[in-house]
Amino acid sequence: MEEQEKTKVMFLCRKAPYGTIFEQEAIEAMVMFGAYEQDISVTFMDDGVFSLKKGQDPSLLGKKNFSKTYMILKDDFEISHLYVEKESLEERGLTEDDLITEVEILDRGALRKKMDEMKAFIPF
Amino acid sequence: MEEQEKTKVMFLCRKAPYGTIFEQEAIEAMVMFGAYEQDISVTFMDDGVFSLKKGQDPSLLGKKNFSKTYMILKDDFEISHLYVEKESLEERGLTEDDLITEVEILDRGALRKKMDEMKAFIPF
Amino acid sequence: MKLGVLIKDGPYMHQAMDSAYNFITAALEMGQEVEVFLYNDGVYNTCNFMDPPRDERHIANLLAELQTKGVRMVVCVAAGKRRGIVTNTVCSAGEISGLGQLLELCITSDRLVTF
Amino acid sequence: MKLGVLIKDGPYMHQAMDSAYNFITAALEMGQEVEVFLYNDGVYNTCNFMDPPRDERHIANLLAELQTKGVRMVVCVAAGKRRGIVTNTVCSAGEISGLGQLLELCITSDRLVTF
Amino acid sequence: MLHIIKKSPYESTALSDFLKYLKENDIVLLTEDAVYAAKKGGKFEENIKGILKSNAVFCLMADTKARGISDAEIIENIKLIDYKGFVDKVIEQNPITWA
Amino acid sequence: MLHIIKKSPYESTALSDFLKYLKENDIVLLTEDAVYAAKKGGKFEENIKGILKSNAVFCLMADTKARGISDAEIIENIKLIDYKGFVDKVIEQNPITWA
Repeated sequence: MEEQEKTKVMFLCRKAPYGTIFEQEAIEAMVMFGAYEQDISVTFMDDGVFSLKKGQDPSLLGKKNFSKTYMILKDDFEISHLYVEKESLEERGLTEDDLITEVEILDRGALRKKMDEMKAFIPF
Repeated sequence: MEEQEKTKVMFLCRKAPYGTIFEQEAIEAMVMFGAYEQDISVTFMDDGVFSLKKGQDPSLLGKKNFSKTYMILKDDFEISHLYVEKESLEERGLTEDDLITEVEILDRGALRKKMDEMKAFIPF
Repeated sequence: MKLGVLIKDGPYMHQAMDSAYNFITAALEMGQEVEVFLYNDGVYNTCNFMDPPRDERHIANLLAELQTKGVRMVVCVAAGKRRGIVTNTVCSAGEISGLGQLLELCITSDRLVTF
Repeated sequence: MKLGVLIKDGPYMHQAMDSAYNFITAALEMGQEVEVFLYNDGVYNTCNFMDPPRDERHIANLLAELQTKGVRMVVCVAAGKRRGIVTNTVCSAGEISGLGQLLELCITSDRLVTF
Repeated sequence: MLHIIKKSPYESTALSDFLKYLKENDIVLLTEDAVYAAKKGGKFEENIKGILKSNAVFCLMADTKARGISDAEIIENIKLIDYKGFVDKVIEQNPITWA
Repeated sequence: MLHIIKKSPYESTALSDFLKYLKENDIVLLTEDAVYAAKKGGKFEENIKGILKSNAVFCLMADTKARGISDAEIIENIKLIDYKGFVDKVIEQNPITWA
């Protein structure tokens, strides 16, 4: 019963990393939200899937490699789900092997079903 | 001879009005540049052509109708040329009759020739 | 009904805050409750030093007007510090607080709409 | 050669100022002269109150570093007033002046590049 | 679900991005620069007519008026609403903004 | 002319917008999120290969490295440059930024 009382919130990460601050500030929010014992999902679609690409090294830009945080979001920060849209990966020539951490790869139909369960969306 | 010593600068207006401040701040720059007796051109292409559409009334947004300034840019502010890209108009279902002021409608080939003469571009 | 409003763009540059202002004004007239969270560049909307031309809308003053109508406006502390919206620069309508407030807003509001 | 640099985006939100900083640093190492004009949201790069986390780059400080290397950085007065970047809030590296300076930069520089 | 679109379809892919998630009974709301999609004779007229076959499309009147798009220029069956109508739609269905 | 592109081709029309103004001897420089256009196997590979037939395409290495695009993943004949190379290109040809 208690499970049902949790608020379901989904982050929609649709932007590429480094070109804008969206990924970085989205992660700041994810880390914070995780501490509140609600039911938080993070979905990567469109250019957001690039945020999960292995091998990022933004040191030449004077920036930090935020992608490593995704590896510990579920275990250390109690994010319930990390979803990636299958079609967005394919369109960008990426496969599961290119991703820095284990995620649930869903097609749009399955993802939309998850979205229908949400109370609120935080789009980036 | 004096004509040749003038610096040729072109504003490239590529954004729709009201959704962003680009049109408004571009006009502020045009008005200022006109006073310096150089050779200033303004080119509308892509969504920038919407800035010239007749009948704008942003009062419900609490904003001013900037499009009226285009009518006096040449006479009052000594802007040398107002160019509009023909293909961008067509793609948006606009014709010369839809525009608030008289402009030189050029196709891409002709516009590119003008661009080749410029020393600098101010893109919006 | 309580409506949560998330604003991610700064003043003047994008229409987001203007659209949100009109949306919120309408919602209040309809008797709805509204709470705002300012994130990303949205924190700039509360800059106390903005000084637009006299014939132009003054966005921080619009926020003050919403506040007098009972709208709480929370400014993300992390996004604000990074950009220089801090105690010395925030307008009186802005209340600096943490990202937890955004999640609280998701929980306590009936709808969250992003501008 | 004199390179003019026009910056239209604010700090952190977009990569523009970071790209420009790296471009300018390279140009200076190559012995080129550089002058910067900050327009639109670009004026926010000179906010004296920004206070990012310690392990993150401090963009106003990067501007100060460029200034010590001889780069003039002009902040558009109109864009700045509208957004709250004024005498009280601008960092020491930023010089507030009018849009005429942007045209001057078009005239006096060999190239103008926009970020 | 209420899909809120705010970018011009001519410069952003938001209009095609959200379409992948459009389901029956969803509502579409064009605001800000996205109202250019609602204009007759533009490049996206067929896309919008396609959406109208299955879903209700609303358009924010303050945004069309600002941009000089007269009511007669708006694609048939798109419904113009004011900000109170916008609030109604948000109350009706869970909103998601595609920026 | 030096065409500087900085937006992702997947979310912005900048890549197709500038193409209309591409002429022989022009140089193309992909920076920031536009470097995703330089990645093999993506949706825009054929577009880039088409440009490469007539024009030189450069890509900013700091931006590909940041995004985890290895040198081997970059479409053949695109030349990687650093910021000094960027300065060189600006000196060589008049720059225009398509944002």
